[in-house]
Amino acid sequence: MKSRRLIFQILLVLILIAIGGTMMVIGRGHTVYFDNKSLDYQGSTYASPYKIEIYQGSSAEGDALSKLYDGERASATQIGQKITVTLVITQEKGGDEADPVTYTIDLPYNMDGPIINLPAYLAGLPEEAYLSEFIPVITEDPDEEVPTGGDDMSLGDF
Amino acid sequence: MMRKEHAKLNPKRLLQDNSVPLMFVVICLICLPLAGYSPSYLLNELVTRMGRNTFLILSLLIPIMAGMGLNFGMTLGAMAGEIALILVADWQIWGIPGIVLAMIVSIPISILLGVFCGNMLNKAKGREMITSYFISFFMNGVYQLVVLFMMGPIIPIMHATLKLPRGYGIRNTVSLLNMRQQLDNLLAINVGGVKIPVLTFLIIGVLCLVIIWFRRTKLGQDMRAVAQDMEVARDAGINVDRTRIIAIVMSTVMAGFGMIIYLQNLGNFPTYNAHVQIGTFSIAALLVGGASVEKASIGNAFLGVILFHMMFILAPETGTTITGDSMIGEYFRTFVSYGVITVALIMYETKKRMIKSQTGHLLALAQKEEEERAK
Amino acid sequence: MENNNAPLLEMRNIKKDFFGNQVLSDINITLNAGEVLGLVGENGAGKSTLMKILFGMDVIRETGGYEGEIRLNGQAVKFATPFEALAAGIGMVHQEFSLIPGFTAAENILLNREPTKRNIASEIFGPRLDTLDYKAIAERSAQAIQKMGVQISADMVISDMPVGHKQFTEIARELSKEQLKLLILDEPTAVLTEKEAEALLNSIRSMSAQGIAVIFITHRLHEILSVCNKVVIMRDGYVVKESPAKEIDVPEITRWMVGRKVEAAASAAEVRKFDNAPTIMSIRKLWVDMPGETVRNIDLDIKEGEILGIGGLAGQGKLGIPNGIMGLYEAGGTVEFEGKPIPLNSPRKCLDASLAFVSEDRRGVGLLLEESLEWNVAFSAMQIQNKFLKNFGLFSWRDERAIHAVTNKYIDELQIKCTGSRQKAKELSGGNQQKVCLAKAFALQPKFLFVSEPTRGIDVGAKALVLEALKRFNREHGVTVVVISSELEELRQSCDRIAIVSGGRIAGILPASESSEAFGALMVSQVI
Amino acid sequence: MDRTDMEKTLENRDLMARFSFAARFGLPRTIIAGFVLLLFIMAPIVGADLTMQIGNVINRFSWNAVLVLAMVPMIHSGCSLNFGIPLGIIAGLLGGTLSIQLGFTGPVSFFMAILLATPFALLAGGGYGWLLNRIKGGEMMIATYVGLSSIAFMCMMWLLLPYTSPTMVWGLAGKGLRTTISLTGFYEKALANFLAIPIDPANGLYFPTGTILFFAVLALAVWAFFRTKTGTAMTAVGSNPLFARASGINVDRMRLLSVVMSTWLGAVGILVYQQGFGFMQLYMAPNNMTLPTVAAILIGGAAVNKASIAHVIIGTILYQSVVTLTPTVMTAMIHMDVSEVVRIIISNGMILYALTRKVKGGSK
Repeated sequence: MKSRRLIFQILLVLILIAIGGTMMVIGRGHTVYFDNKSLDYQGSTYASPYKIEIYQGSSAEGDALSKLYDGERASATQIGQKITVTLVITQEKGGDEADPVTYTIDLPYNMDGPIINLPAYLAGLPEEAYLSEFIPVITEDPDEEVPTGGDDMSLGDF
Repeated sequence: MMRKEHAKLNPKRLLQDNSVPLMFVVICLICLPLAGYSPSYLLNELVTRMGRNTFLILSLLIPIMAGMGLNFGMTLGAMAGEIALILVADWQIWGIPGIVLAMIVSIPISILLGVFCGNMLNKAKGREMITSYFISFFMNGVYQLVVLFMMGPIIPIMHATLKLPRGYGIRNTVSLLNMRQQLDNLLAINVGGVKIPVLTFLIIGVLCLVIIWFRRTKLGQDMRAVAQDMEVARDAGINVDRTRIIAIVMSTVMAGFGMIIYLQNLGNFPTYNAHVQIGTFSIAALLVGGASVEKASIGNAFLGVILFHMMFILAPETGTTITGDSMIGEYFRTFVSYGVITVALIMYETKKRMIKSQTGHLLALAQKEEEERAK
Repeated sequence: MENNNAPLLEMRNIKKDFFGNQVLSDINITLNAGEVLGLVGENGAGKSTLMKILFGMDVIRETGGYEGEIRLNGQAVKFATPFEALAAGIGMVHQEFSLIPGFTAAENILLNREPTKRNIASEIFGPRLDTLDYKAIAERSAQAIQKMGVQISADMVISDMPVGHKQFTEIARELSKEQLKLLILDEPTAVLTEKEAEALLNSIRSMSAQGIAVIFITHRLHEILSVCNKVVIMRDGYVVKESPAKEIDVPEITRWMVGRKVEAAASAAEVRKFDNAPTIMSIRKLWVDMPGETVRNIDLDIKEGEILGIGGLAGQGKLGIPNGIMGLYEAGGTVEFEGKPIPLNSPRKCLDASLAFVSEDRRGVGLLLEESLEWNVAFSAMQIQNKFLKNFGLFSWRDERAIHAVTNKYIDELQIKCTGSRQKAKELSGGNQQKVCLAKAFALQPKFLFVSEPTRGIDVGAKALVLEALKRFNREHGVTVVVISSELEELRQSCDRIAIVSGGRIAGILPASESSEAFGALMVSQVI
Repeated sequence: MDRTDMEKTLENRDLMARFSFAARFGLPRTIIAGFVLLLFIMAPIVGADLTMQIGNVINRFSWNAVLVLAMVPMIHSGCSLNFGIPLGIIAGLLGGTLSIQLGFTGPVSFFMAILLATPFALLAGGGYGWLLNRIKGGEMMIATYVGLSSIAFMCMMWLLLPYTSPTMVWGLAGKGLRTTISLTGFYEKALANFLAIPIDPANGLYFPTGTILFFAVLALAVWAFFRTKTGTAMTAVGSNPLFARASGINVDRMRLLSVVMSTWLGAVGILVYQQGFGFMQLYMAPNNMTLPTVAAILIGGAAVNKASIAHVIIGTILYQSVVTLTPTVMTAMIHMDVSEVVRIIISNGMILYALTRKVKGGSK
């Protein structure tokens, strides 16, 4: 009886840990940056198209996340290990828009702000080529007051 | 189970028992026209606050059931929730998964704190409230030690956005932008301009059911027995101390969950102050709903949250209208929160003494009766 | 192995001492299944201690255990806790109710033994999360009530019940335990009305018919005769008489109960007559609400210069009289002292009138445990009579030297054993603490002194000293003394007259020279 | 199951025995005293100016001692720790503000403040004492909340009362008192400057002879009071109320008297604090005085129902040493400013320790 209960208890803890683990995977948030920049990789240059319209999701309907002209960057937030974007590419100025194409890009778990170089990605280069990490530069007023909380009765909003 | 209640319904008694909620109804009715808010604004605010706070207030019920009075130590659970949220924010787990993960992470912390609190309260039987009050202050110190000094060097914090510029300790405000109102927005419906956070209410509903169910369990029965007479319960073989610790642990874990629900609604929190007043306000709200130190129901919690927050919303604006100074209303609502707790505590103590002084009259009456008979 | 021929319970050569103080000697009791045994004796005769041993109460183990052997169905048993005794089939209904006031009778009957149903949560967190099976609770409590044979309402909340029903709830609780073979009832009828008591006796008979043995402790002797098979009479830790109930009557039981002490044969005091002395205090229609010691309709005249004893069994109300008059518990009626009425419920007025009181609750009321002997002795006199104060014009201070002197005087006079007058009261032994209490009263130089249970819990040597001191105080200073004590022999040694309180009333007043039997008869005359 | 439980209880008992052994010597007190000693030893090593540190401790002692003294009468009479000291503080604040409003300046304003605070203190103390007599046994919790509600109530009053003195009201609105009022020109250092002995004049550090003397006079008065008949009775009430009642003492009146005394001392205490500190803090500030005061007397060795002048002096010195020395010494040692946290943990831990110890004697 007791050992049975122990098994149940261990099971419960395991389930909680499993849920926790799952949440850590599916809930991992990323801020994904998309660059429309030409890139040199292993000697060859991958030129950027004139304009890329990015839609988050698998269709090109609704508001675009951004219209990226050459050298521009867009950002999107995404919960999970993949991001699905639909791109509408215009190669030349005044040229026709291509049909929307949907891509699903894997996002590395331990990168908060992956930057995806679209020309490189579209050219089918390996991950190390199109992916880099965005390191935010912290511009802080350096003298943020060291907090002292405690027994003041300040009224927060409740 | 059906109980034969011998107390008759006495209008005066009824009025007396519900004097606090009635007083608040009156206060709110007076403030209502003076504040001049539109009904839809009021309703919106009220529904938001109900979703935000009810869970926290419900966490107070179980210690009351176990006879340990108002659990000022619920702050401990709030701290556990905050620590969990800080960690989850650092791990960059967003949205509902983040909220769920924070709840899971808060459980072991809450249990640890709850066991500590319960053990302390067992050493201070008969003055649980004042002790739990100071446990919350004491733990606030420990919380600061952990969050302000250990987070960084000992507990790894990866993101500089969370840390103070000096390299350790958490900033004054923790942003929960990525889980802000996620729980409230999922399944939310809009009725006549009032957003109703259905999922949050569902969770609160489930908690209510759990509490109702819990009352019908053996443990619930034991708690009620311990509440009424520890000696008798002990003689019957109930492990009194353990039962009391369990009550506090349950309350702490619930408070942790409650705090996470509360903070996801706000979207950010002041790291070192968010929990300081949470105990006072939750307790005041419960008491406003007509609860007392020894008796509280789910109904009290809901009524309390409505009346107390109505007052909370209305007071600053009303104060401004009357005196032209917005601070008056702020102070007024603080005063009312403390005042209502004071009154409840006084009523509780005087009631204890009144019962004691009744037996003498009975004896005098008995003697008189006997004399009459002798004649 | 159960031996079917062996009696249900055998107690062989049970001995028990509390730190050298022998309270039980060579107790032998045998009881068969279905038998009802009546256990009688004065307070302090050892009945409760014996039952505590049988029931495995903690206090026995904490004070060094007991000697002898208890056999249940022929097998030796030794219970470390009441729970083991319960498991072995012994149930006990204590004098004090052990009920949860806000629970129904049914909930109380099955407290901590509730039938439950399992569910998912209890599979994980253990059986305490089982849901209660209210239907089974109702059924099983109904069965127990049925077994008892007295109808009480199972779904009534205890706090709404009349006292008798609470008592029955307790009995039903014991009966609901299936393994119950032996039920101990400690003065169960004390709180019952006559009708309820009769119902209880019937239910004892029906239990006995169902094969449950009962040990029935009571002061109502006629009940014993009507329901018991066997009577065991205890006195001073010995079984002095064991007899089938049919072969004994009430006067004989009384005689055995209070009969001459086995040791320390007492010579009654030289009794003085005070018939012509003026009445110093007259009490009329006094009632006192002292929990467990209530009295009503007390009429009593106390003569100047005498030593009056007030005796009676515990719980009958003798302690209520001094506590009520001195204003410590709520009281009503009239009390005149030296012809002037004394307001009740005001300790100050009594003390102002030169009354003094040595409380039976030494540690609770009698002493400042945390303070020095000096404070304890001098405090009352300082507060009431402004003694031991040094005046500095605007204000006056404690006169430490005078306090020191008076304390030392009483330390010598009463032979208080201490390291000095500045020792804390809590560090003294019981007997010496009692002497400090007396010194406190003597320092007031009262005209009239109540002394409540002066010898409770102190050793033989100190007892004699305390009684001697009281006598001397009475003789030398002409102070009227009223001694309240449970120990009749002590009263007979030191008093002139003795009033016996029984059932919350004065049952009679006799000269101390009267026989013990006469007092014994009074003691049980109106027992409630 | 039973066996393990039993073993556990045995183990617990063993632990308890060991703990109670340490408890008798006041484990936390020993730790705090050791901590303070360590701070003093470390101070010169980490390069702090010891003279200045000691001077600061003395000054802070002189500010706070009277407030801590205000705990004594109530503890003596068994009303336990005075968490309602904000009531006395409010009376003091009323006295101080009125004194300034009425135009008194210099040292006179200090004594006028005490005089003006007295009726408020007596009134508040009387009401508070009456309340505490009706709720015997639950004093601490109710005192805490009475204190908090009265602070909140006074917050409204500070805004609404018709004060006009330009030094005190908000400049723009012309009404409503400021949160912090400078006492320069009024009673700043009114006592401290009396016979002040320079310690380190360059840093403005003086030995506050006047304040210390003032405290000594009050402490002596309290000490003397407890040697009178009434004082003796009050102590007995605290030690064992049943005994006192049986000895004809009016327990309620003694308790009431002690509460009034404590409240008045609280009022004087805050004024002494202000004259040292140089500012008057209104609104929520009184709340911040409760914890240090209660913690100080407990650190000094008082229990929930026992306290003496020695406890006041030792406790205040120890507590103020912790407050003064930790920021400099600890920061220098571990390069983190943990002083605030240390202060919170020590003061609340001390109170918890006092609360969770079994109370012997009369009070239940």
